[in-house]
Amino acid sequence: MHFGLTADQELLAASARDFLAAESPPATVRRIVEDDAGVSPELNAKIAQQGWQGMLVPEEYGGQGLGVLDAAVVLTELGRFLTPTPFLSSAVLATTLLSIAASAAQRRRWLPRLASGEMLATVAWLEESDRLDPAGIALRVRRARDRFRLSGSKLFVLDAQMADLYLLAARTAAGQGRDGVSLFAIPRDATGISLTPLHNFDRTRRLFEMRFDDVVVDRDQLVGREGKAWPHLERMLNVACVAIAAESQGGAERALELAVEYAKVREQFGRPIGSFQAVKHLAAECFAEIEPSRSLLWYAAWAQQGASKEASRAASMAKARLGDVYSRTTNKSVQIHGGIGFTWEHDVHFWFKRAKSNEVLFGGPDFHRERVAALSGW
Amino acid sequence: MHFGLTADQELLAASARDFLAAESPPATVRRIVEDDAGVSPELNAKIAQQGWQGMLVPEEYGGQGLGVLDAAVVLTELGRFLTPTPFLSSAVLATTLLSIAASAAQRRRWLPRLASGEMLATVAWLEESDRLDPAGIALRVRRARDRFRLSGSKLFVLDAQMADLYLLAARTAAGQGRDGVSLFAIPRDATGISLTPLHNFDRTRRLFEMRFDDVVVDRDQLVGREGKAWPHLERMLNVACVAIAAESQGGAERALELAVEYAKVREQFGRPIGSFQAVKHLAAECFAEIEPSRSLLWYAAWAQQGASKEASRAASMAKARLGDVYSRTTNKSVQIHGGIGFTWEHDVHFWFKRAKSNEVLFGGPDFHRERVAALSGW
Amino acid sequence: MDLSFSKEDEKFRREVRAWLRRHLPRRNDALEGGEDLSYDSPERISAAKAWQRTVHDAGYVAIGWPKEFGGQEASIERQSILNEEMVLHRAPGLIGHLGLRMLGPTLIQCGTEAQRRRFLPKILTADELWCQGYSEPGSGSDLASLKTRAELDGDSFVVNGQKVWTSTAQYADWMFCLVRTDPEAPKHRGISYLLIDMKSPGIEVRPLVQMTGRAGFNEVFFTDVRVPRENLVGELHGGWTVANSTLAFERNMLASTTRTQQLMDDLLGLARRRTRNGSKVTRCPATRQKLADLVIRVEAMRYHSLQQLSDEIQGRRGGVSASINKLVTTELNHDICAAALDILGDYGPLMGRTPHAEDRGTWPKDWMFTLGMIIGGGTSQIQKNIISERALGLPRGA
Amino acid sequence: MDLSFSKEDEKFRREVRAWLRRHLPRRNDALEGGEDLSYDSPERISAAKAWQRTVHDAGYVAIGWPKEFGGQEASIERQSILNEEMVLHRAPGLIGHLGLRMLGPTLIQCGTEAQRRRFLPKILTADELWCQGYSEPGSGSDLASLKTRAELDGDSFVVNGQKVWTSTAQYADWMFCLVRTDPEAPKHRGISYLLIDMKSPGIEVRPLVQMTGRAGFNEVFFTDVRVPRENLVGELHGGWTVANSTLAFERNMLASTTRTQQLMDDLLGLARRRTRNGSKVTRCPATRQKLADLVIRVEAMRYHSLQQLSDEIQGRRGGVSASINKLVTTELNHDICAAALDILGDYGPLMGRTPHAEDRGTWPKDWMFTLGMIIGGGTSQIQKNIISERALGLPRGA
Repeated sequence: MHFGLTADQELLAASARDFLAAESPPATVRRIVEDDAGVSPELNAKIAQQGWQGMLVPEEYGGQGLGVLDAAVVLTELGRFLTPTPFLSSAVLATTLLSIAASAAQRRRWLPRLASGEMLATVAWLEESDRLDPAGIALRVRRARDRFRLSGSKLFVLDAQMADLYLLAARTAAGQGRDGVSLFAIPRDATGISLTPLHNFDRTRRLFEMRFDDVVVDRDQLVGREGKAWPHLERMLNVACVAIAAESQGGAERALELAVEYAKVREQFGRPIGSFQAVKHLAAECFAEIEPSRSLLWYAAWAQQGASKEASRAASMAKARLGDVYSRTTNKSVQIHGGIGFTWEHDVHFWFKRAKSNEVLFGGPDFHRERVAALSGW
Repeated sequence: MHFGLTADQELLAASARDFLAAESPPATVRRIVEDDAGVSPELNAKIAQQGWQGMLVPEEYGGQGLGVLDAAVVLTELGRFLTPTPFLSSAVLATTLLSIAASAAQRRRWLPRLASGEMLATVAWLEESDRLDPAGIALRVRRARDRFRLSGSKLFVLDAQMADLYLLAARTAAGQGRDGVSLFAIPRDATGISLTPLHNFDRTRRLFEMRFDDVVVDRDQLVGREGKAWPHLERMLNVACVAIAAESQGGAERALELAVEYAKVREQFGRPIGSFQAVKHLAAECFAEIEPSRSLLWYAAWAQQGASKEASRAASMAKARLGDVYSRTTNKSVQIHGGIGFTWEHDVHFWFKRAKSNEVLFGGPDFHRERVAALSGW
Repeated sequence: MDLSFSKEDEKFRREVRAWLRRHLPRRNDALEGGEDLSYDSPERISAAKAWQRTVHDAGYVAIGWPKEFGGQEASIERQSILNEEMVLHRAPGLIGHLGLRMLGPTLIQCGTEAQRRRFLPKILTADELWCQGYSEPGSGSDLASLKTRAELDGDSFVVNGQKVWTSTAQYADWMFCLVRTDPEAPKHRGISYLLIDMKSPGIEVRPLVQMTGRAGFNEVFFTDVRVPRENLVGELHGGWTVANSTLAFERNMLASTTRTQQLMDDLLGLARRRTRNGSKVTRCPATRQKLADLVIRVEAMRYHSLQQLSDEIQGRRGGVSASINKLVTTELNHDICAAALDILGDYGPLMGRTPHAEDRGTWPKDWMFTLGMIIGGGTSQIQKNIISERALGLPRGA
Repeated sequence: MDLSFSKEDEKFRREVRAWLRRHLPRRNDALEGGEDLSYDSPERISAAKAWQRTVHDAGYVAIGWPKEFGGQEASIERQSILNEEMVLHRAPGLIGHLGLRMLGPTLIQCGTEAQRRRFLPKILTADELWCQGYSEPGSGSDLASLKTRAELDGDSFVVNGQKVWTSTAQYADWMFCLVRTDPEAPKHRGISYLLIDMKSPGIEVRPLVQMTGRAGFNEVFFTDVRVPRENLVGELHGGWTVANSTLAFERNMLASTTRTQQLMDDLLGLARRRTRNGSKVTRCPATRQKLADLVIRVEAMRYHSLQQLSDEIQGRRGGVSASINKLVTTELNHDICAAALDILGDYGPLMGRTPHAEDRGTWPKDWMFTLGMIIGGGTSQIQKNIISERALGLPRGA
C-alpha cells in the first residue's frame, strides 16, 4: 500500500521544479507571452535536453518509457511555472497517439525524433462544432486512387505554429459514429495547409485554425486502421485530461502561493491583509480544495494503466475537478491581490487566464461530469 | 411611479407585526409546535378577529376584497413569527380557488363563512407522484348517475386536521393533460374520508395524507365546470408561490436578525463574535440577498393582477429565489449561533426547518426555474 | 405599487427616444467596446467628446443640476428615464462622467463661486476632462491613510507623492485630488481637496496596462507640483468631508441594473444562438437552470433599483443600498460573463476580432473587466464590512 | 502508487469480513439510526455495550494500542482495514469510543500506572463509559477560556462550574474533564485534567435536546464535587498539554471518508429509485451534474485519505490534514443530505417512520445532524483559521 509518488518521481518533481525555476521564471514566460509567435526555441531545446520530450516514448524508440503519472509530475511543474513549451501537444498528446495507433514502421519513423525533440507534433481534432464526441469529427477525407485528398478545417490546434507533423482526425466514411474516423500524419510542408492564429487570451498557449485546401495524403500517412481511430482518440483524450489536470494542479498551487505571499506583506489599516479573516478564509478554502485534488490527480494518472472504463472515469473526474478548482483559486487569488492583481504588470493574471483556458481545453467541467455520470452507469 | 407599499399596506404590516409579536411570540409557537394536533383555536380566533381570514374575500361576500400584495404583507409577518395558523391554506389558497372557480351560489355558501373564520378550507392537490403538472392529478372520480364517487388518496394536504371543507382536484375523464381536471368541495364529515398525519419536520405546519374510500359527492359539490379546473389551479399555484415567498421573506429577515442579535452579545476570544470578519461577512451576504428579494416579492405579488404569463413568471421567480435565500439564510444563521443553534431549546431551528419546508412546498427552486425558462420562451 | 410614470414623464421618455433614434451614432468603432470602453486613441477621445457635446446641445447632460449651473433641476424620475433610455439604446457613455458625477456636484456644494464659474461649464461640454486622484499604492481599501503631501508655500501648495488606479489620467486635463496637508493630525483630519492642472510641471503619468491588455488606468507621480491656493475646495484639512459629503445630482440606480439586464439579454441571445455538444444551448436543462437563476437575480436587482428610485422620490434615505448595489451588481455582471464563457466552450477565450471570436470577443474581455469591477471602487469585502456595520450594527472590531 | 495491501493484510481483511458476516447484528433497531445513532434508551445502551463486548472478544477493539494495555500493536494498515470494513459493513459504532479514542491513549501516554490499571480494561470492554468535559457555555471555539474551577482541599479537588455539549453524559460512568486550577495563570497554563466519577454527589446532568428532537448532549453542573487527587492526569496546571499531546492510537482517516462514500452510495441509490416531476431522477441532466460533482468530491477525499494513510505508514506528519478532513468531509456529508432532500421534493421533510418517509426518514434527520457536525468539534470557521495559520503561515491577527 503506497499512495503517492515513488522516490524517483519525487526526485523528478524536485529537479523539474529547480530546472523550471531557473529556466522559466516569470520574466521568461512574459517574454514568450509577448512574442508574436509565442515560441522560445532555446527553452524548448533545454527542455528536450532534460529528456522530457521522450518521457512517454518507449525505450526501444529512444525514449524513457515512463508512464502517465511521471508525465503528470512534469506537467504539474510546467503548470506551476506556466512554461510555454510544446510538451503537452507533442510529448504527451501526439506521442501517446502515435504510440498506441501507429504501425511499427511509423513509430520507428517518428518516435525517436519526437523523443529527442528534433521534431514536434500536434493533434488536430476539433472542428467548428467544438464537439469531443465522434460526431465532432466531420472533416471528410476522400480516397483518390491510392491516395487521400482532403479539404476543410480544424480548430483549436495546439502549438500548430511549431509542429512539424500534424496528427489529423478525419472521416474516411460517411456518418457521425465511432466508425469511419481515421488518423493521418501530415507533414508541416504539405501543399495546401494554412494556419491562422486564434487570439485566445491565454498567451502561454497558442491555438490555431488549420485550413486544408485539397491536401494530398499518401497511404503511408494513414495512422492505424482506416476508420478505426476513435478508440485511440478516446484514450488520448483521457491522457489529455490527466495532463491538463496536472498542469492545473501546479498552477493552482502557485496561484495560491502568490496570494499568500502578497497577503503577508501588503498592509491595509495598519496590518497585513493576510491577518484579516476574510482573506485568511479565502486562502484556506483554496487550500482545502487543492490538497485533495492532488490525490485525485495522482489516482487518475495512475489509473491510466488500467481498465479503460475506470481510466476514463478517473480522467474525467480529475479534469472536471481541477477545472473548477484552478479557476476558483485564481479568481480568489486575483481578488486577494486587489487592484494590482488586475494589472498586466503583475504576474497573477497569467495564471488566472491559464486556469480558464485549461478549464475548457478538451472539455469543460460539465462535459466531464456528464461523462462521469454516463461511465458510472446512471 | 411608486414601487413599494401604500400607506395602508405599511400600516397593515406594522399592525400585523405588533399583533403577532403580542399573540404569537416564540413561546406560543413552541406550544403549538409541541401540541399533537398543532392547532391553537384561540390564536386562530384572534386572527379571524383581525379580519385576515376575509382579506381576499370580495366585499360582497363579507370580506375585505384586498389583493395578493396585501395578503403578502400579512404573510411576511406570519412568516417572521412562524405563526402556526391556517391563513395560507384557508384564507389564501382555498379562498382564491373558490373566488375564481366557484359558482355564485357556491361563493355565497362558503365565502362569508371563510371570511369570518367560522369555517376553514384547504386544497388537496398532490398525489404520490408529487407532480405539479396536470399529470400529477390522477385520482379518478367516476360518475354514478347524478352523483360522483371517488376512492384513492391525496398527499401533503395542508392543515387538513382543522379544515371543514376540502377542495379536491381530481380527474373526471381519463388522460394526463389539462383537460379532465375537476374540482370538488367535500365537507369534512363526508363518509369515507380518513386522515393520516405526515410527520414533517417543520411542526409549525402540518401535512396530511387524505384517503377517500368510496366517498360519494353530490353534483353541487362540483366547483366550476367539469374537466376545466386546471387553469384555476394554475392561477392558485401562482398565488401560493407568492404567499410562500412572502412567508420566506419574513422568516429570512427574522433568522438574520436572530443571528445578528446573538453575534452582538456572544463573546469568544474576549470579543463579540459579530466583530469577526467571517461572521460579519456571512451576515452581510444574507442581507444583500434578502433586500433585493423583497422587491422581487412585492413585484410578483403586484403582478398577480396582470397578464397570466407575467403573473406566472413573476410568481415562479419569487418562489425560486426566496426558496434559496431563506434556506441559505437560516443555514448561516444556525452556523453563526454555533452549538446553541443546534439545540431544540433555542428557537432558530424552527426557522431553519420552515425554510426547507417552504422551499419544497408548491415546487422547489429547480421546478420554478424551469418554469421561468419555459415561460420566458427559451 | 404603480410602475408607470406620469404622462408628462412618459412624453419626456418619448422625446428622449426620438432624439436618440436621430442622433445615436451608427456602428461607430471609436465608441464601442463592450463593458470596458476605453479611450485609448485620439480618435476615440475626440469622437467621445463630440458625442458628449451632441448630448449637451440637446440639453441631456447633467439634467439634475441646478439651473444656475447649467442643469434643468430635472426630477429624479426624469433623470432615471434619461439614464435608462441611454443604456437601453446602448448609447456610448459620457467621457466626462467623472467631472459630471463627482467633481461637478462637489463644486456646486462646496466650491467657491469662482471655482464654479471657472470649471462647471467645461465639465458640461467635455472641453475639459477630469480624473480622480484618490487611491495610492499604500492606501487601497484604507483610503484615508493616503500619503501624497501638499505643503503651503506662499500662495500655492507644493505637491509630492503618487496616485494610482487613476483611470483617464492619460488624457485628462485636470485632476481632483486628495492630499495630506497636515501629517500630524488624525488621518481623516489632515486631508485637503485640490484641483490640479495635469499640465503642471512635475507631473508624470505612467499608464498601467490592465490584464485585458488595455491601458485603462495610470500611476501619477507628483514632484514639487505647484497648485495655486485658489484651487483648494472647501476648508484646508477639510478634504475628507468634502469628498464624502457630495450628494449625487445624477441618479443612476436604474442605469447600472439596466446595464446588467442588457448584459443578461446579450447572454440569452448568445444562448439561443449557440449549440453545445451538438444540441441547442437553451435545450440543455442544466444550462436552463443556470440561466433562469441569473435572470431571477437580475430581475430582483432591477426591482430593487426601482424601489430605491421610488424611495428616493419619496425622500427616503438609501441606507446601505449603494453597497448592496455595488456588491450584487458587480458579482452578477461577472457571473453573467462567466456563464457566457461556459456556453462558448473552446470559443470562450477568443479575444478581439480574431476569426471565430463570438460577439467580437467582448465576452472574455468583459469577463476580466467585470472581475476588475468587483475589486475596484471598494472590493466586495469592503462592501460586506460596510453592510455588516452600518445596516446590521455589527461591531467594527477587526 | 500501489493501492494493494500485502497478502497478510488482505488475509486479515478476509478474516474481519468473515467475522463480520457471522457476528454483525441483523436488522437491529436498537443499533440503527443513520448518521446520528444515539443511545437514548436503556435497551440501546445495553445492546451497544453487548456489541462492543462482542467486538472485544474477537480482539478487534483498540487493536492499535500497546499489547501491555490490551491492544495488539497492529499496524496502521490493519487499523485502517478494520475500520474500513466496519464501516463498509455498516457495523454499529462502538459506544465506548470516547474512552477508546480519547482517554485511553491519554492515559497510556500521560497517566499513572495505577490509573491505567484502574481504567483501561473497562474502557476496552465498555464496562465503564466515558464522556468528555471540555466545552463550557462561555468557551466554545475559545476552549482555553474555560471557567469550571477545581480547588485543592486536602486530598481532593473541589469542582464547581458547568460543562456543555457533553454528549453521552446522561449515561456515562465517568468524565474526563478540563478544569481551571490556577485562575491567576495565563489561560492555557492554569488548567488541569481530571477524571470525575459521574455518580459523585453534586453532579447534575440536564439533557439538551437537539434540533432533530433527540437528546444527544447535555449540560453538566458541578456543585462542590469532590474528586480524589489521584484522579489528576499529568501535572497540576498541566492539563492543556495533556489534552493536546495525546497521539491517536486509532487511525480513522479512511473510516470517515468511507462513511461519506457510503452516504454517497445511499444518495445514488435514492436517485436511481426515485422519479421526480414524472421522470427518473438519474435522467435529469441537471441532477446528473450535481450528483457527479458530489461523487468527484467524495472520491477526491477518498484518495486524499488513502494518501494520508500512506504518508503515515511512511512516517510522514499529517500537517493540517485533520482540519482539511473535518472541514471538507462535514460539508460534503451535509451537501449529500441536502441533495437527497432536493431529490425527495415534498417527501424530503418527512421524518421517522411516518408513512411515505423514504429510507425511514434518515435523510432529513441526517441533513440536520450533518449541519451539527459542521458546527461541532471546531466549526468550519475555526478549521479555516487553523489551515490559514498553520499551513499557509498567515498571521493570527484578528
